[in-house]
Amino acid sequence: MATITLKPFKTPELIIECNNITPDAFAGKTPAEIAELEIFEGKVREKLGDFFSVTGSSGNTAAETDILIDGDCSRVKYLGSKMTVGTITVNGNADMYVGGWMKGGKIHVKGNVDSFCGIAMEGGEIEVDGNAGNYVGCAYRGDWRGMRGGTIHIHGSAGNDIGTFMLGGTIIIDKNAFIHVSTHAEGGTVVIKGDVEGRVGGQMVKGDIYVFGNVQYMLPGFKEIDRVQKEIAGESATFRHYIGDLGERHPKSKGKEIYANLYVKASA
Amino acid sequence: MPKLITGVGCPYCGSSCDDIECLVSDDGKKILETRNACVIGNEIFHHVSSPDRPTKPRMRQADGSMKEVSYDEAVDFTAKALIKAKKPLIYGFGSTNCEGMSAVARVAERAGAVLDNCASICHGPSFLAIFDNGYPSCTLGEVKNRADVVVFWGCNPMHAHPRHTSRYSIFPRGFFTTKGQMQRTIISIDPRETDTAKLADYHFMLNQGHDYELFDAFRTVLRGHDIPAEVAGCKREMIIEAAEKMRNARFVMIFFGMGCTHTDGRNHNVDIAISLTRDLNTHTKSSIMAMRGHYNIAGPGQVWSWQFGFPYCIDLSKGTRAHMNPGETSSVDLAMRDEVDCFVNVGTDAGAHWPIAAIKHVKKHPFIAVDPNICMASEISDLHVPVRVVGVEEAGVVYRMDNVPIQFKKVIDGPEGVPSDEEFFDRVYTRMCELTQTEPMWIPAKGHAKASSTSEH
Amino acid sequence: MAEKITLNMITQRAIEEGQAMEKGKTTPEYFQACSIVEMNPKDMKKLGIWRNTNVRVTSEAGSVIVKAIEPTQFVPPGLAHIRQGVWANQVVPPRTQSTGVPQYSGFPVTIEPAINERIKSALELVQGAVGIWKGGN
Amino acid sequence: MAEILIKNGFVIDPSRKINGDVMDIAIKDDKIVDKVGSGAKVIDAKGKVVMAGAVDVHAHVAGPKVNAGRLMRPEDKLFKSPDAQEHYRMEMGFSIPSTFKTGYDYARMGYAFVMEAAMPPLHSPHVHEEIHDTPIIDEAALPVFANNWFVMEYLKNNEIENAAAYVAWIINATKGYGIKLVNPGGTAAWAWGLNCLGINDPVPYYDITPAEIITGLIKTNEYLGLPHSVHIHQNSLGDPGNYTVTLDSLKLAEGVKAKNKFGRDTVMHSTHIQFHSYGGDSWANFESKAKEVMDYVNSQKNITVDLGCVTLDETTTMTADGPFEHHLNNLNHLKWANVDVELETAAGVVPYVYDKNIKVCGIQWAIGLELGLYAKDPMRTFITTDHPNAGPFIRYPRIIKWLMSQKAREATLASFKYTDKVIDATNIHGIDRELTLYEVAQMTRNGPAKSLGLSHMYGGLGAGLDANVGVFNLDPKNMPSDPEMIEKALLRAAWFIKSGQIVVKDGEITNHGNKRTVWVNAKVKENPQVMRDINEKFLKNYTVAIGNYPVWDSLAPNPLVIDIDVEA
Repeated sequence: MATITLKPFKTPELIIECNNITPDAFAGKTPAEIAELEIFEGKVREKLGDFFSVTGSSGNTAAETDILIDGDCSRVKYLGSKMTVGTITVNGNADMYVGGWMKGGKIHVKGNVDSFCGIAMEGGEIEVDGNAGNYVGCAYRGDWRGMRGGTIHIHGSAGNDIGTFMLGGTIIIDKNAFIHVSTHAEGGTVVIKGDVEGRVGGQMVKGDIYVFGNVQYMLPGFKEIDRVQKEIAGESATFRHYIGDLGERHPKSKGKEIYANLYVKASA
Repeated sequence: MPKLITGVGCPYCGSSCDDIECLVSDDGKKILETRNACVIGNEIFHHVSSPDRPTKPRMRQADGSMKEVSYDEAVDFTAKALIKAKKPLIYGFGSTNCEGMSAVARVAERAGAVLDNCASICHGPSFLAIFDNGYPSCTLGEVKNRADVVVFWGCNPMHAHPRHTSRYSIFPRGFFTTKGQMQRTIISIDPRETDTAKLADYHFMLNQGHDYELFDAFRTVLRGHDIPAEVAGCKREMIIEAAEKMRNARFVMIFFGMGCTHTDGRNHNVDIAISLTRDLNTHTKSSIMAMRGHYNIAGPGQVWSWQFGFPYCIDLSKGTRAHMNPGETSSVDLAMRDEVDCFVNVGTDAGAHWPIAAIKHVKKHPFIAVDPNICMASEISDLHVPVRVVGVEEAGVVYRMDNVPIQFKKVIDGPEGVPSDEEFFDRVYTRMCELTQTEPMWIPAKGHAKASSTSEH
Repeated sequence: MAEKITLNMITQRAIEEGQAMEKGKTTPEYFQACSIVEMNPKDMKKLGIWRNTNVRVTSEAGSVIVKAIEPTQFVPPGLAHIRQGVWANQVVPPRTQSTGVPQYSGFPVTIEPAINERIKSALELVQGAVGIWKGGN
Repeated sequence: MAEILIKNGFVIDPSRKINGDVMDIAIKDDKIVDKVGSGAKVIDAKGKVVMAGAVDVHAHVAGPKVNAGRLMRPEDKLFKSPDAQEHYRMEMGFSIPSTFKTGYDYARMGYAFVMEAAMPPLHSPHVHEEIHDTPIIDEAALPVFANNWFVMEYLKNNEIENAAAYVAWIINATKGYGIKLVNPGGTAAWAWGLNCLGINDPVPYYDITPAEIITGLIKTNEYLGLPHSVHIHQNSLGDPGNYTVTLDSLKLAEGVKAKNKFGRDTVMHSTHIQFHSYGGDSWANFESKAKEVMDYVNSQKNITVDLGCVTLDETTTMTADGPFEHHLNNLNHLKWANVDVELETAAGVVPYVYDKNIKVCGIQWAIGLELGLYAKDPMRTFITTDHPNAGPFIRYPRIIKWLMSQKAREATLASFKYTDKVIDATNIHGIDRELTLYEVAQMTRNGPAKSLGLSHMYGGLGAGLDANVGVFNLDPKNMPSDPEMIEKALLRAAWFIKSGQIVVKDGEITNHGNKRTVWVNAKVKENPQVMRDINEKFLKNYTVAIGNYPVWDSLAPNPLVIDIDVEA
């Protein structure tokens, strides 16, 4: 394995779009070549090297390439988007689209991420030590094919629209979430360890949601059917088991309708 | 002899009434009388003749005062600002015609700008919902001729669209609705008892911000499931009764407004309303429609969709491909994130209608207002460019709230020397080409024979 | 009686606002139509004010002085309404839930009596906010 | 403008029965001429095929439902749009491209004329705004009539003269081209959530049947002597077993003679016939009835058809057949847009993925090609995809590849998940016919131009015709063994000259051309009753003023008007 280290030394006037910060784009390139990679600040084409110092070495293949960004990327979009393999570690915050359309590999952001983290993700792993903005693991606007695979783990809280149109994969939020969890989902698993304000599982066809804290406003389309013991995200607990969204269409399997499941941890 | 012009379009709300009659002075320069318009429309037709109306561009000077400049100087300033900025934002379009929107789109593509319209702070979430769930809708004539259950969800046409209820939705007698209001059941869903709610047979005074839950309840009931005794502050029995009314109707029409798009959940409130409409179509006929605010605010959604594939929030900065993702490429988000460095406000008053916090951000950079009138944006701008008033002094195509195109005629001549939005931005485009030494691209060919009052009578 | 009261704020259109806006945003009509907050008489009573009292409305985003009036269209207790426009937008939070649309409706505000404070004009508020207001206080 | 000489190409021009002869084509200004002077710009077409600009008889490229599709599908743009050519407008979208991309891509394939297949009259200014913004290609639009209140009322009473006066008024007001029928009566029924699946189903409320509407509009069309025949999308589109409805509708044209001065000898154009040639009675036993349908079409000289071939792409379906889109939406559960248009028509839009791992999609693909291969008269069978319904128009070269190469067909068939089941339900596997370039030119140029009554301007290379000439990197004497080369050559013309201007060179746009809007100006004798009816409906039932309804001239700034004068 080889590590390329990027150190931000200049804050952009606007926000820079760096589709090229991926092991796929860096593999087999020298630091000097990497510094030449194109980025955008608005309509202005600039180079990665205009904002980051590039040191270390990349692997021959993306799988052998680790990227360390040693500093703040609050004004850097598209970190690790579309990456297929390798790793990216950010010692700081990152802006929008972290791991968007990601197919494999691992991204670890030690600060916070802004919205659209893991949008339309297909595989791989995203770990965020801080908080996430809105639309974690969502679909692109209009697409009915949202997150299909992989894992997103947010150690802090997240905003609204978690797992919208989700089809597969897992999203874990260690703290709280705001509104709209797994809206329109047809698969996948979302785990909220803290509280959610409401709109959990609206228009949901299939898939699973676990809430360890409180759901302040339950949707009328979810009905409690039983209590179950489940182990999820490393914790075992008794959950109140709801099915829904009863207002939404549901596919049938062997003559029986399949519903989405919402598990809310039963208070002791 | 003063001349009566009929079939005039009203440049105010999304009802885009085109039955206004204007009595115009001999010289064709002043509107003496207006008939059929609501109080707001009436005000527009009369305001154009106001002596206070600016007729010259004004540029802010070093001492903070505004000084009149020529249109050539205004064109030059705008062209240079757009070229210099890394990511200009061109926003507005609440009150211009499609010809103007098209002209600005060409400028924006040339400038690598973000092109956005005031749906961004209004019915933008409706677009997001349409992206995700579609839009089973109809033209307003279908409502007039067929609808027997009409739902007003988070909208108050008695105030925002004053003639909507009389022309289209509650009172008119249509082909299959010969008894007018007597034949229609009106349902209002609003946390206030608005003047529209007062006209309703059912008023759901829901807890503000809980529309989504109430929609979910309607859907759940329609699928034959039970719901809690109270949802969003509304009683189960009333929900079931209204759901039955909808199920048994011949034609259910759902109108929705800012009550859905301005509150928590935004697009999802509209999205689930669309799902409810889809559900109702398995039982009967049902349509849904956004109560668009301005007479041609559906226009940019149409023009830019055929030009770029997106109705709003269009980031053209890459020059090769357009990108859209509201939340990122939407005006207020761009402003709050300091992601744009030049602001051109066309035919909408961001100064009055944006949260003041967002205005403070865009005001850090060059700020240009193109608007016929003195408004908040013009009074904080670095350059204010007055233009002709569409629908009164300038003809053009506009799209009504149901996306029906209406050809608005011109009623009187505009003030001398004042260009239309289209003319101004075509000059900006030409100037940008001169400054960058590139060939102007004039497609498509321009038509010059727009209908005006003179050809009508 | 409370010193301040927390209400849920919404901002919406009104025909008075529409008509006045078309007349001009610097006109007395616009000032009269929009520099107001509509609240339920029960909430006024809680706050110990009469109708037509100036109040300070404060949100996470800012603060503005407006005149409290009885609702022209019924507003239930707990809810407050400022008509769309310059005064409302002094307090509307710019957060958009990543949709582009600010939180125009459904945000908490505190309302407190401000009997001796002056309601600023539209121009003063907007030009003042961006540091170019040249008039007096 | 100037003179151009296209030298030494293999010319294929069925209008003059020229099949691959090495010839020069001379152009002066915007017309083809016999010869030009020595100063003419010379284009060396040696070793390349030269054909007239192509004519698309049926595509959805402009108007409210096309734009509803664009608007509601941002995902049709993301990662699917090419980079703009420098100094040209952006080209956004795959299945429903922007107007700029539409014009550019048609030109790159050597198309000179495209018919927008369904214009709701109330939305005609919108259609013309989009046509206006579509560069290079000439376009016309067909207003829809078969669910219109006036039409149903007049035809119910068998008042052909009144129907004709009304149709003429609408064609003039909308700057339209002819008479389009979409799901006759069925779309009117949809206004109440219903449909008409057979041609004898009564239309709710209107006391008329689809058969009566079809027959009446054929009569109306020939009464007016319009350049094009009626253009029909039949009832029961997309349903298993619908081929009987198709045959029933086609039979309504039997014995009817064309009456017009445009050289058209057909009275019915049956569009996207692939969607109407289905057997079986469910998706489980769904099968091809292409042979049955085409046998009938072959035997009836007064009918033309276009194929509507499935291209196996993710696309966007859109049609004035409102109830069909609702039905489709109940099958795939994706987003659904609908627009019911007061007094006139409706439309629906639903995204659709033609997945080659799904049996039904494979069968649909086979049916479209079988129809083309069973066609005995290429002058009456035209290549389309019902863009974007069965696939985007940029797949025309791929359809041609499949029609010209059994090898290409078999390769695609073999790539299916359910190859055997598709073979069982179709005849494609046994068909060894391979179309020639001459036949392709008939199906894409000469034939459609004749059906549209436009062969005096388009579809051929004779002197006096419009100077629309495509040059492609194909040698008809020595066709490539790799069928992919056919698709490649036809997707990007080596040269395309439109109205005498070079608009494409080496597959790239070089000029914005001189796009025209083609419309018919039908003069009929004054009909006070019809005018009274129109005025009354505008007062009582429409929501727009009659004075604001006719499309302004400024929206079609470069018109090509075809005048017809109906003698009373």
